[in-house]
Order: sequence, then structure tokens, then C-alpha cells
Amino acid sequence: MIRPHRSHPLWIAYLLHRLSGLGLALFLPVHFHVLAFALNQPERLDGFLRFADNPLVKLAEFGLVFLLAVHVFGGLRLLALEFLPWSPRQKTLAASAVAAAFLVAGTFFLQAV
Amino acid sequence: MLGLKLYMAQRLSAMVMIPLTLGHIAVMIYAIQGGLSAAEILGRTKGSVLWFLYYGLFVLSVSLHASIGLRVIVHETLGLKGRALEIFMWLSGLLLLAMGLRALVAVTL
Amino acid sequence: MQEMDVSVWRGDANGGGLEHFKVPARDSQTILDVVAWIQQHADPTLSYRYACRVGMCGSCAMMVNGVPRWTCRTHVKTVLKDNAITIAPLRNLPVIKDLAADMDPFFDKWVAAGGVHHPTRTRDEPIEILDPKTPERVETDTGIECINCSVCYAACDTVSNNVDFLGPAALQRAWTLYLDPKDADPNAILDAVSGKGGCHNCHSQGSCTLHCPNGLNPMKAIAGLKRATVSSFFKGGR
Amino acid sequence: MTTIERHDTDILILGTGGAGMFAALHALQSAPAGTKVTIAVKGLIGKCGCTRMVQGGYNVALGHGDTVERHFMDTINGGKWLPNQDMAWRLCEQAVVRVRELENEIGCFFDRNADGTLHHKAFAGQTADRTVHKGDLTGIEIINRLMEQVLSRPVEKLQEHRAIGLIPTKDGSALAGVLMIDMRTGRFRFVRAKTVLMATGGGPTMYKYHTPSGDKTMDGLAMALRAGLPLRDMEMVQFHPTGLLAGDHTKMTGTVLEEGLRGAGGQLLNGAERRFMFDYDARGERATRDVVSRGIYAEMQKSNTSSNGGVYIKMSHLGPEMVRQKFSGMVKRCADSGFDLAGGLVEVVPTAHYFMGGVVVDTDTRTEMEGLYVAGEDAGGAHGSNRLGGNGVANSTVYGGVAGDVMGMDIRRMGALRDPDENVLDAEIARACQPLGHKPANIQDLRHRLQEAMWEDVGVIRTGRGMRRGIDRVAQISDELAVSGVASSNLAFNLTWHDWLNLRSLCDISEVIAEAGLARENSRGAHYREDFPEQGDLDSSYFTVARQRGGDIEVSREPVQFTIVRPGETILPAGEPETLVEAS
Ligand SMILES: Cc1cc2nc3c(=O)[nH]c(=O)nc-3n(C[C@H](O)[C@H](O)[C@H](O)COP(=O)(O)OP(=O)(O)OC[C@H]3O[C@@H](n4cnc5c(N)ncnc54)[C@H](O)[C@@H]3O)c2cc1C
Ligand code: HEM
Ligand code: SF4
Ligand code: F3S
Ligand code: FES
Repeated sequence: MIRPHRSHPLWIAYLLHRLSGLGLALFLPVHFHVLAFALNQPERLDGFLRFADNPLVKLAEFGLVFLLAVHVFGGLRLLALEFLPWSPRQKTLAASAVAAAFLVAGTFFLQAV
Repeated sequence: MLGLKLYMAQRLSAMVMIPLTLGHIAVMIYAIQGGLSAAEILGRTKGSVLWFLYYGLFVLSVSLHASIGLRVIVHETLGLKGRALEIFMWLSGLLLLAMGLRALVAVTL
Repeated sequence: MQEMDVSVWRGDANGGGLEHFKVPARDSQTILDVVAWIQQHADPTLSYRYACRVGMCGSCAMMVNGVPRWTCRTHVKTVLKDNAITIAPLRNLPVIKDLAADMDPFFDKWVAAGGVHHPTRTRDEPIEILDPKTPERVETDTGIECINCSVCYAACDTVSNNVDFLGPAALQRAWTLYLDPKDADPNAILDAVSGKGGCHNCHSQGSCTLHCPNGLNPMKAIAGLKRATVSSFFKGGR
Repeated sequence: MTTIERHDTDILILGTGGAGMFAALHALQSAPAGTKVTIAVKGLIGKCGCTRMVQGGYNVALGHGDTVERHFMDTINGGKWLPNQDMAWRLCEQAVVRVRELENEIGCFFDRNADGTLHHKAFAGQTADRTVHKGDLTGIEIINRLMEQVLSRPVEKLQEHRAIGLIPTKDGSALAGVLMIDMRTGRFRFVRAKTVLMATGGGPTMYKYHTPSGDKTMDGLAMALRAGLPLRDMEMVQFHPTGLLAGDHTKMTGTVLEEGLRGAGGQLLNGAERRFMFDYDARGERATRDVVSRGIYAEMQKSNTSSNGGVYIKMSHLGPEMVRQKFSGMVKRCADSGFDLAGGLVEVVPTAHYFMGGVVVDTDTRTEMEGLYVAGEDAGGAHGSNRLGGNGVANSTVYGGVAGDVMGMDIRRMGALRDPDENVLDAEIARACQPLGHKPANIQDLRHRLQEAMWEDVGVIRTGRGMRRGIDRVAQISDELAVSGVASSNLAFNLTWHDWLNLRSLCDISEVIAEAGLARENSRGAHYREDFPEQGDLDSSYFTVARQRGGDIEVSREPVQFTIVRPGETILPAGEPETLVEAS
């Protein structure tokens, strides 16, 4: 899929942003659905949260926060690119966005285990 | 497939969500660290106008933002266009909105 | 004499595939020279396009090992891998035959992006006194030396995915025109780039800027247009 | 096998250089509403031809105390009193209007001084700073802006349509239309028009080393020759002294290394790496184009050459950093073909650059043939024996615009479209199909041979004997071409067929260049004869006129009409300084 003309940081940043956005858009309805149990079946929510202690689920959760972090910082980068005065250091910014995403999601993960 | 208006809607909603999502992640880290149970979390959010507004704004923004985002992806990868594309965008937005509101009500009312 | 393995895409609008040639390697040799050698010595029916041969006309761009390049200014040494090269017609444009692409869509979009000057004066009036050092002019100078080679257009995946997208070069031209104090109708330009194929469809992939052989920065120009359309949205409620 | 598509229009323009595009825009302005304007071009609109390759700039008297009179006098002096003075005058006068039009209506932006006024630079051989420019890519600015204007207007576009024959009416009194090949399909198309502008831009690419773009192969002049039109100044080929030399196998060879390199102090070294220009002229490397070209050519004839058979240009003594900065475009271009201009030696050679000769026209671009107009490099007369740097693009844009205006007016008095002489049409088709019936041969080898012959025998320094030998060699190649075939299985975008047609045009015109060279028994401007090194009496200056009668080229001499100024006189007011350029 990554053809030679695409192998550069900004294109990869674009791909990451798209995949994370898509991932979030697919996950969010599920998340909403689970939260809605709080309304009529609080016990199932609790059960769910206990189920969430399972390391595998933890990893999945980490993945979601990671997606969110990637997308948010990537989005911040894009908004900066589009609305702030131009900076020639786009590659550095793209890399920083990914780094920040790792930092935040990593913190979350460390707290969770 | 994205004119100025949709673009504005998507970018503005993204800007609104920046503090909201960062705040949300922070809260979650805090909650997990404190080892809060669902009941405890709900105890704090239920009946709180502040949390209602917080997550209400998020649900509105994300429905707008994600439906436009999905519209772009669907157009560019599946080639959907014209009315079908409009319908897709509205349906996905309304679905997110409905599910989001249901969760909002459950969590904060 | 040392020979290289050169694979060349042959075909037309109905499809085609790679054909293989052995081409003698020389010291000063561009990709265009390789293509011309094949046509002159191996297969006289090979079709391609060039004019100036010095990087000014933008007629000779092709995909070289999957990357869009101006072939008259691409030295073989810079792209040769394992003694082999693959040459194909420019991406994102219809093929006419072999290596010659139909550039009409590229130019149609150039015009559609509002890329034509709206005069404020006539030939009977003196030439306007204009400070060459204003920020607008300095910015314009970084984007004006486009040779419309379509390399950026071929590099951009948004162009491949969204048929309406005007593409980097056309939008960059619109941006330079928008900045031009001599242009009578900057709002017409903003309108032209705000439609369904306009600047707002660019995802800042940056391939345009990376591959532009002249070192221009269409990504930056498009960001400029986005900003200009947004502030006019807030100011004028367009 | 020859199906031919027929097509009608009102105004047909051949070529999209400065001349063709201005003609289209002006025709739309001057013609009555509803007039159909069609543009046919060998390449893509605006992307072929030499106007796009203009680096130095555009001559116009618009500042620094310069006047149209001064520009005119420089043009006449530069052309060694051979220009048609009325054409030269109109060129200088209208350049002012055209540059204002380019800036104000077309949307070009030429470089400014700090105070916001136009910047003019000094080009060699001129007595005022008068060349406006956009960096050193002036042609791109001009053609891109013109191209946008043309593309956004209702002009019918026939791209990759190559004109191959001017087809007259049955009685021969007027032009009926133009026969072309739709290169993409390989089919013939005959386009009738009330008026036709030929602006195919000459192009002396029959020389071993040449600068013009690859699509220019003298097609226009060859068509005019066959149509029996008179061609003037055909011996006048301008050579640029410093073309890149990188071997026969690369198209980079022959391309221009800019004049500014020598101006800035670049040195020319022979094979022994010794400076030699002072052996030929007191100004050394800074002498004018023709002098430096001859110096290099003479050094080459003495075999004092570099490895590929030219000389070296050296910049490194000026400081590689400075060179990289000041000539970044040139340094990068050389680097792309593997040479280090800033720090090393680069091989150079004189290279055929511009063709002063062309169809005889009046100041309104009209020709002898009703309905045919010619402008730009295809038209002769404005430059005489030498073109000033910066007068080329001025000439094409000025006269292209004039042609558009005039065609738009003339069309009002023209009735119906004219019917072609079908015999001529058939003959032209047969001519183009000639190679399709022969056994395929290597056309490129023939082209190389032609280029060698012209370079050696009708080149920078000429002699009667050499030119006669050149004529024989060209005739030989021409004959071989006639029986050289092209594989005809697929004529769509068949470049080899077009190589054949290119070579056909080049052979035909090469012969005329040599014949006209023989007819001029003195040395003027670009034409230098070792056997007649003197310029001859200026008062009885003549220009050559060649035409084809039967199968033969006839060259006559016609006296220059000094309609505005006589040799030894000037039209500058008394007391005007000789030059306004500060000696540097
Ligand atoms: C490298 C270079 C640098 C130059 N720099 C300068 C400079 O600094 N200043 C200056 O004043 N002049 C300069 N010149 C000269 C100048 O470019 C030309 O004099 C001028 O541009 C000629 O314009 P034109 O419109 O007559 O022809 P062109 O611009 O050459 O256009 C000719 C057109 O006719 C088309 N054509 C050719 N044959 C056919 C056919 N058979 N059928 C249909 N179409 C055909 C071509 O494809 C092309 O579109 C330079 C030339 C070169 C090569
Ligand atoms: C909180 C902050 C967020 C910011 C700053 C943000 C920013 C952005 C931006 C700028 C884009 C446009 C990208 C482009 O056109 O190339 C975008 C696209 C997108 N966003 Fe977000 N976003 C955020 C949250 C979300 C959330 C929570 C979701 C999911 C539910 C989401 C889903 C999407 C989708 C699906 C796209 C389309 C992706 C594409 O076109 O490639 N975003 N986002
Ligand atoms: S911006 Fe660069 S890559 Fe794109 S057309 Fe212009 S010169 Fe070519
Ligand atoms: S590659 Fe395409 S997506 Fe935008 S930044 Fe360039 S136009
Ligand atoms: S041939 Fe003109 S840019 Fe390559």
C-alpha cells in the first residue's frame, strides 16, 4: 500500500490521522452503548468495568486512548498547519505529535496496570 | 466533496473538542489511578449540570466532526457521492448523536 | 559497454503493461535520454513527450521507479537501483499512449481554480509602482515559478481519491493570484477554491511539496488559501 | 489508407509561443462577435516552443532615460544595418504597449526596483538598461500568464496537431487552409480558415549544438518555402557562445549556460586549460556573442579542445559559494547532469540559438499570399543580421498581437471560406506518407549527419568552399531520407514518423541557409565568412531573398531601404550621449 511516492513522514502522518479517526468513529458508538447501560442496568456496567480489569481488555483500552491521543495531537498539528503562520518544520511537528500521543497514552497505560 | 461550510464545521468542532478530550483523558487517568468503581464515577457525574454540559458539548461536536470525517473517507475510498453521500453523512451523524445523547442521559441525569 | 535494465510501460487508454529493454549506460544521461534511446534504437513506436529538455516546460514528467519526476533533469545515477529503472506514465492523468499522459484535466482545473488574472488597468496606463518587498510579494515569489509539470498532481493521493479535487498546482496558482495587489477580484478566487473540489479537500499529505522538482511549496500555499477563506468567512459571512 | 478529417474555422493560429498566444487573445478582441478562433500546436498549449525558455528578459524602452529612438538605433546597429527599418521601429514602439499589456491585462509581474518601478537590466550590445525580466525565468512568467488567458477563453484547441502543409486555392491566389497530422491518432486533418497565422517559431535545430526546444524544426519555413513564398536573411543563424557540452547521447548538450556567467567574470579555457579569448578580442570573455562564439569555434578548429571537443568555462576563481548563490539555477542544472559549475570546469561549445531569417512580411504581418500571416521567429526582417538579446520575445509578442488585430479586421472583408486545391492537398499527404512505404531506417543517424554537416560547413565561421560542400552533404542526406522508411503499423503518437518529418523540414531549410550564405559575399552580424571577412559598404547594404522555383532554390539580393535612418546617421537628438549604461 505504501508506494515509493508516499514514503515520507507527512504522508504517514496523514494515514495515521485517517486510521485513528476512522477507528474512533467506529469505537465511539460502542462506547456510548456501554455507557448507556448505566441508565437501566447499572449492574451490567459494573460487570463491564470489572471485566475491564482483564489485561487483554486493558490493552484494548490502551489502544483506544492511544487512537484518541494520536488523533488529537495529529489534529492539533493540522490545525496549527492550517491556521497558524507557516512553519517550515512540518516533519518535526508531525513527529512531535506522534511522540506526544505516545506520552499521554503511555501514561494512561502505566496508570492502568 | 468538502466545501467551505463543512470544512468550517469540522475544524470548529475539532477545536471545541481539544480541551474536552484532553480533559477526559486526564479524568480517566485520575479515575483509574484512584481505582474508582462505576458507581463512584456515576455518583460524581449524576445530577451535575457541569458534567452534563461538558459531555453534552462533546457529543454534539463529535457527531458533527465524525460524520463529516466519515463522509470524506467514504467519498475518497468508496467513491460514494451526491445524495447517497449526503444521506450517509446525516445518518452517521444522527446515529452518533442519538447514541451519545442516550449515554449522556444515563451518565449525568 | 555496461547496460541497464529498463522497464517501460506500454499501452494506451485501454490498458497495457511493462516491456523490458537493455539500454547502454553513459556518463551524462538523463531518464529522458534513456527513453529517447529506446525510441531511436530499440522500438521506434515508443511514445513520450518533451520539449525544452532543461526543466522549463514541464512536458516530460513520468513515474520513475514509482516516483513522479521531470525526466529531462533526472540523472540516471540518482534513480538507478540494482542497475534497473522502471518508467511509467504520470499518475492521476489519463494515458494517451505509452509514456504520454493527457494533461487536459490538470489545466482544466488550473482554470477552474480561478487561476487567471482579473485586470485593474489597461495597456494604455502606466505600469503600477509596486514594492517588491511586501510580505505578499515575497510569498508570491516562492510559488510563482511553477512550470505546470503536474508532478505534484501525480504525487497527491487526494487527487487520485477525489476526482473533483483541483490539485496542488492549480491551488498554488490561485494563492499567488489572491496575493496579487493588481488583481481586481480576490473574492472570485476565494469562491473558486471553496467549492466541492477546493482547497478544503487537501489533507496536507505534503507529497506535492516533497516531489516538486522546483522546490515550490503548494502545501503551504493551500494552507494560505484555507486561512484566507476562513477569515473571509468570519468577516464577510460568505 | 488516408482518411482525412475536414474541419472549418475562421481564424487559425499555428503555434503557442509568445506570437501564437498573443494573436489568439488579440483576435478575440478585434474580430466580430461569433468569430471562431482555433489554435493548433505541435505540443501542448503554452508548453512547447522557446518563448517559455526565455531567461534574460524583454527589451523595452520604459525607463532610465531610454527612448524608443534609442532602442531602435541599437536594433539597427546590432543588425548591422540590415533590418527592415519599419519593422524594427514598430517592434520598439509597440514593445512599450505590449509590456504594459503583459503587466496590466495579462497579469505578469516583472521584477521591480526597491522604489517599486520596473527593474531593467543591461544586456550586451545595448546603450541603455532596458531589459525587463522576472528573475532569470522571464519566459515562464510570460507564457504561464498568457496560457491561463488563452485556456480560459473560448478558443478551439487542437493540441498535438502538427501543421505539415499550407494548402492554396485552386488558382493559387490565396490560402485555403492548413493540412495537419493529429499526432495522437496519426490521422490527417485539413482545417480551412479565412486567415491563418503561422507562428511556429523557426528554430535552427539542424546544428549539432542547438538551444531551442525539441519541437522546433523549421516546419513553418519549410511549408512557406514549398508554398513559394519569399524568405529573407536565411543565412543569419545566431549562435550563443556557451552551450553545455556533455556528449552526443544526451539532450542536455547544446542547452544554454547563461550569458551572465561571462559577464560576472567567468573564464573560457581551451583544452590545455589556458585562457584564449584575449587572443581574439581585447574584451576577452566579455566580447559580444558572435565574437566569443567565433573565438571558441576557431580554438576548436585548431583542435585545442576539451575531452568532448569543446572548451571549458571556469567560475571557481570567483568563489564557489558566490557562484552557487548568484547562479543557483545554472549550478543546479549543471549538477543534475553531473557537472560542478561552481567548483569545477564545465565543457561548453557555441550553440545555434535563434534564426533571424524568415518569411517576408509587411509591418502588419501580411505575406504575399492572401490569408496567410506570419509573426515571431518565423518572420524575417526585424533583426537583420543579428538579434539583440531581449528583442526575441519582444518581437514575438509585439507581432503576434499585431497579427491578431489585423486578422480580426481583415476577416470582415473576407467572404466565404476558400476551397483548397485538392491536388496540392493530395500531394502534401503523399509527401508525409512517403516514409511509410519504405523499409524502416534509423532516422536519428541521418539527423546526426545533417547536424555535423551544418555545424562543420555552414556554421559559425563559413567559407564558399565549405558551404558548397555543405550543400552537397545536405543533398546526399536529403536523398537518403527520401528512401528511409518508418514502421507504419501504428501511427498514433508515432514519434519516429515525426522525426522523419522534422528531418524533412530541416534538410529543406538547411539547403536554403547554405545557398543564402553563398549569396552573401561579406560578413555581417551572425554571418561570418573567412573568405569575405569585411562587412562591405553599408550604404549599399542588401539582404538576401530566397524562394523555391521548380525544384531549385533561387537567391536574390535586394537593397535595404533606409526608410528611417541612413548608415552613419542617427535619429537620437543631437547631444544625446552615446550610451546610458555606466561602464562597469
Ligand atoms: C534558451 C533560449 C533562451 C532565450 N532567451 C531569450 C531572451 O532572454 N530574450 C529574448 O528576447 N529572446 C530569447 N530567446 C528567443 C525567444 O525565445 C524567441 O525569439 C521567441 O520566443 C520566439 O517566439 P515565437 O512565438 O515565434 O516561437 P516559439 O515560442 O518558439 O513558439 C513556436 C510554437 O510553434 C509550435 N510549432 C512548431 N512547429 C509547428 C508545427 N509544424 N505545427 C504546429 N505548431 C508548431 C511550437 O510547438 C511552439 O508552440 C531565447 C530562446 C531560447 C531557445
Ligand atoms: C479532540 C480533538 C480532535 C481534533 C483536534 C480533531 C481534528 C481533526 C482534523 C483537523 C481532521 C481533518 C483531517 C483532514 O481533513 O485531513 C479530522 C478528521 C477526522 N476526525 Fe477528528 N479530531 C478530533 C477528535 C475526533 C474524534 C473524537 C473522532 C471520532 C469519533 C474524530 C474523527 C475524525 C474522522 C473520522 C476524521 C476524518 C479523517 C480523514 O479525513 O482523514 N475526530 N479530525
Ligand atoms: S508546483 Fe512544482 S510540481 Fe507542481 S506543477 Fe508546479 S512546478 Fe510542477
Ligand atoms: S499532496 Fe495533496 S493532500 Fe494536499 S498537501 Fe499536497 S495537495
Ligand atoms: S522537457 Fe521541458 S521540463 Fe523536461
